Amino acid sequence: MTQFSLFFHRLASPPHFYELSKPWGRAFSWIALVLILVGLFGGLWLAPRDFQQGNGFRIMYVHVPSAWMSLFVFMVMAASAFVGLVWRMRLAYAVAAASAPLGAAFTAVALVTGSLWGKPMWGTYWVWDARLTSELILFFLYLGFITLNRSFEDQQTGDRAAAILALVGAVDIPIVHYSVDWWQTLHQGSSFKGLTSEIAPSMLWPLLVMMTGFMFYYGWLVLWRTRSEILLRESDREWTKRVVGS
Amino acid sequence: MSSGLAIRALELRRGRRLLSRSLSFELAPGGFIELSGPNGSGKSTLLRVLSGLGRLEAGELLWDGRSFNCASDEHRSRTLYLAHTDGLKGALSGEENLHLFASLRQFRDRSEEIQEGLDYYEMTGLKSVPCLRLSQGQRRRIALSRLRAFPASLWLLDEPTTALDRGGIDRFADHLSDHLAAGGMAILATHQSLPERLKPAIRIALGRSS
Amino acid sequence: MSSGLAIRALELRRGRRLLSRSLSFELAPGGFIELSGPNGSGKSTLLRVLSGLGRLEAGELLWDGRSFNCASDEHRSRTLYLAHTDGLKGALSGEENLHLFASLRQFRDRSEEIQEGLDYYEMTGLKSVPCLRLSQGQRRRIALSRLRAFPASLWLLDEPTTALDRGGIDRFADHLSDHLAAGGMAILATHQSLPERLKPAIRIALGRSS
Amino acid sequence: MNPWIQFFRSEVGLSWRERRRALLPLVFFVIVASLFPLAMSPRPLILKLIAPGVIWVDVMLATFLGLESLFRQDYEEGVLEQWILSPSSLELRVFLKVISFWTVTSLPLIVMSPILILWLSFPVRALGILLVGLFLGTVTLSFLGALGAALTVSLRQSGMLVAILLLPLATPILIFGAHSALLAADKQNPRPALYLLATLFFLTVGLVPKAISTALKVSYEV
Amino acid sequence: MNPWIQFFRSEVGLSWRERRRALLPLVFFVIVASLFPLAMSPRPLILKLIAPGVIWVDVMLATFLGLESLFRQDYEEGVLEQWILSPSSLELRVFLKVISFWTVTSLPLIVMSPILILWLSFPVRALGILLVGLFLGTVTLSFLGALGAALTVSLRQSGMLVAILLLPLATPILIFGAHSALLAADKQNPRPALYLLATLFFLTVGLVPKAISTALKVSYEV
Ligand code: HEM
Ligand SMILES: Nc1ncnc2c1ncn2[C@@H]1O[C@H](COP(=O)(O)OP(=O)(O)OP(=O)(O)O)[C@@H](O)[C@H]1O
Ligand SMILES: Nc1ncnc2c1ncn2[C@@H]1O[C@H](COP(=O)(O)OP(=O)(O)OP(=O)(O)O)[C@@H](O)[C@H]1O
Ligand SMILES: [Mg+2]
Ligand SMILES: [Mg+2]
Repeated sequence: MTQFSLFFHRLASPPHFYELSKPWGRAFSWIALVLILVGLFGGLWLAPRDFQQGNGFRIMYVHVPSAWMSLFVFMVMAASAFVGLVWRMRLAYAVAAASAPLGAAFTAVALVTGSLWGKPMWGTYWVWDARLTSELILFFLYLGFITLNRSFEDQQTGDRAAAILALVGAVDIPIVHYSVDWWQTLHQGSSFKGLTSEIAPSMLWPLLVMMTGFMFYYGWLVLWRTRSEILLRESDREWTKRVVGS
Repeated sequence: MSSGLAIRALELRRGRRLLSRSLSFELAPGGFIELSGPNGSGKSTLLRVLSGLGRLEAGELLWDGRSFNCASDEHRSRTLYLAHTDGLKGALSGEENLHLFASLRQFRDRSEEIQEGLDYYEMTGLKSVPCLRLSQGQRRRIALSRLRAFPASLWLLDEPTTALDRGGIDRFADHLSDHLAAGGMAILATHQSLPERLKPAIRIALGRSS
Repeated sequence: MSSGLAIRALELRRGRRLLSRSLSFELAPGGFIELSGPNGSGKSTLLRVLSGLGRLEAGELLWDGRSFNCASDEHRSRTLYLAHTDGLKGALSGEENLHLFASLRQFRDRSEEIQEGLDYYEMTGLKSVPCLRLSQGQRRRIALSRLRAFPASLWLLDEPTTALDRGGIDRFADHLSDHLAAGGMAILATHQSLPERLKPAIRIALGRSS
Repeated sequence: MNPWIQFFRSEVGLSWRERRRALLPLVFFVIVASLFPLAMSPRPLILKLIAPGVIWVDVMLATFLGLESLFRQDYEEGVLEQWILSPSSLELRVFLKVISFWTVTSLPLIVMSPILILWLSFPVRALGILLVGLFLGTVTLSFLGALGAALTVSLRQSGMLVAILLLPLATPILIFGAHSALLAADKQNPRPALYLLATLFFLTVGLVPKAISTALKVSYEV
Repeated sequence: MNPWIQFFRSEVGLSWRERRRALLPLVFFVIVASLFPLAMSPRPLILKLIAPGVIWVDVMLATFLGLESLFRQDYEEGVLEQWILSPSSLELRVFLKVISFWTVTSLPLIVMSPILILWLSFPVRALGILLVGLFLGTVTLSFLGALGAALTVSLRQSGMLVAILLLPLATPILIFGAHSALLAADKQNPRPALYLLATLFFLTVGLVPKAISTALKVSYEV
């Protein structure tokens, strides 16, 4: 085995991961807190009023990061599902299972903030627009994943069945993302084309800070939840008894 | 290097239940194993694992001294597994079921062998009745005809004689002897004792599960 | 006027197949009948007719000398029929299944009897496992607990001992003796011979169907 | 406890447990309802016109999805035999089984429908009529579906015949149901359509359980 | 005869003989399609707008109605075990099974749809696009539905869970499909939508059989 794959395998062994993830999780939680506070300060305080939307646009600082995260988390799930199915890595399943409720929550936040933003912008809370609908569908996909995963008495079966669903469901991600380009819809098009952006820098930087903050927030939660997932999965092994005992 | 099947330190689990911590045995060509043990001791589970249906938790499997994977095509084509359920489509007749099975196993044109198998288990007269209209024992006879029509070196049979009448059990015993005489192997889980003349090479008694 | 069950000139058919032209026998309280015969001879069919599931083609049925209808509530409440299938809902646990059965039979609060039945067949430890997660023999044990928890004067049992281990068969034999000693009756279809001490009042061998 | 109540509770309990609780029918309903606006032009004017049709098709679909296999599991596990052989009334048992199915499957949908209706821009004033119609219709559909399930439980083949018999019976229910809601939305008189629905309802509830139990018995008499 | 051809023929024959599979979806399809004009004021202008949507939703629901139990019978009879344990490719077998299902269930719907479409005052010129879309879409939907059936085969749940797993996956197909027909009716360019459908079609046909066979194996590994 190469040095790298050896390292990878060590990292992926549940007991090792359990030990290692503790300090990382704590670090992530602090970074997330700081970034989100800075982002909120920048977005709600420092950024100038939008000349069209007034202060309403500030909801963006929650809406856009959570919408992005809703897509990102699903990709993480699909990737771990792949790793789990191909290399039979137990840790990967735990990551996917830990991510699903978080992704569902991000999706819910994106939907709610989007709706609230839609009332002043479009005059209605909901329209059957392509992006909105596909985001709603993404939410159902998360629910389907969670339900399927818990439907089997045998956790391994549930994990693998749900992993298959996640892989197939990943097709929805590009559809959500590109829906605004494929159809002219009410929803905003992509603001980022490559590295250039149409947003004014003073409005942009808090958004990017918020984005990073959300990433770390997710990182912290997913580590924390994965730890409890692996404890559950490995509850009949020696090392878990040691950990829980102490 | 021994020929035949060897199992080393197999761990047997079903759900969260540990059934056997470490099971080892060897089976030479021409021999058969009688699996016994109280209800729930893991006979069916062991057969499922060996057939490739169940998950192998830990342990080593060797065929002619070489380690193998239960889910490989190689192992599948040399093994026939017969479960509690007969594996027959109720809507199809016995003959149709056997033809379907031939297509599963990638055989072309086994009509003759199929006729012979049905004949052997005295089901020729009922071969075109949908299986769902057959009695329990008749269905089992059709299922056993499969073993006759399609060659395989390892039989994994889960209580093959349930629902068979005395004559049927005798037939089956003859059939098993033929199979062993031709160098085949078999692992049988059963509560009923087989006719005297069939002496298993090994008797494995699984323990009561905790 | 004899007490017990009497069958006169029963015609047995399944689908278009005539299985027995005229079958007659009598069974006194405390006795049991062992039905035997080759596969497909009509053992299961006879039990189904007597239980009221199958259609009675021709013949007379008498209970304590009085003619009766198999589909009447009176006959139903004094009869328990156990078929090839165990009649257990896979999603429910053994205990839940027995409670459901109590509600079917219009019993209130049989918890104690149900516990006793499960205990008798050594299933107390597994009573809350969904039946679909039980082994074949364990499921059969739950089904038999039914006979223990709910009284009935006539048992109609179709191969009751399949999948039971030796200990289970012994248990069942004891149970049957108790039932007979208390004046019960039973008709059993079986290919396996029961333990020696159980001598059937009558052995009926059905013939090979044409 | 009364055996009938125990039976009903266990049937409802079973379906709750097996179906991952109340959430599933609900999510299903929402998903199907959202399919229509997706596939059609999502203009409120059009949505308003199709809303009752959407809700009705949705409810019918949800009902049929589960009903088809209402007795199959029990049949295959040999539980249905024990039903027939028990001294208690098979008719009443069948009635309770269908009602418990309805309680678990259709009732949550009916309870949900007001929210959906608003989501599909349907006028609130027609809500009462829609709900009454849905109540009458779903019960009737459940009984009809159960009859179909009972007729086909053992004859794996002549299901076609049943479909031909049943679906024409189901059609008027759908049409009257959707129509009454639409009339109410249009400020027209929905009563006649509702009366027809009610007539079908009483006929079905009164006669079909008997038919179902006969069908079940017959299917064992092979 | 080639074993695969024999298998395919037996599957198709079986579905005709067994179950209501063949007819129920068809009747369901017709009823749902006729419900809409009946449930709405049948103004041609509106009908034309909703026609492709109606047909598409309808086809999708009718397909799922039968798919839910695609593997159930085989699972319970122990036939599926033998599939998994056979040395021949499970993937190819699954593929043939789905295609045979499609032939028996969806193909008749596609053949029927031109009649319905005319009834719904849809312009004839868009018919070709609609049919191509339906062809691509129903095959894709059948594979997705089979995946749902495979994932839940050991769960003994009724259609609800399957539907919830599937509908989100199926929605994009519905959107692209209905959209392409609408565009064609509007004399706009339906190609991009059709290309997307075709992409999904190839992705599904290429990858989903593998997913299905894995799902089937997984459900035995309890
Ligand atoms: C319920 C309603 C809404 C939903 C479900 C929703 C959903 C989404 C999603 C999924 C994204 C991320 C897309 C991607 O990264 O590919 C997004 C981004 C965005 N949304 Fe919304 N949205 C909603 C309402 C709104 C409203 C009313 C506005 C403001 C007019 C808005 C403005 C934006 C903006 C500016 C972005 C960033 C676009 C980009 O840079 O790619 N959204 N939304
Ligand atoms: N559902 C059915 N429909 C029509 N005919 C059937 C059906 N089941 C069984 N038969 C036929 O009826 C005859 C009697 O079947 P039955 O099940 O009573 O036999 P049995 O004595 O119980 O046999 P076994 O020992 O195999 O259980 C058989 O010849 C069989 O082919
Ligand atoms: N599907 C299942 N899921 C989980 N556990 C199961 C399942 N089937 C059986 N078990 C459990 O696994 C253990 C072994 O079952 P198995 O069927 O292998 O026993 P067996 O030796 O074949 O018993 P029998 O003599 O009753 O057939 C039993 O204790 C049983 O409770
Ligand atoms: Mg067993
Ligand atoms: Mg029998």
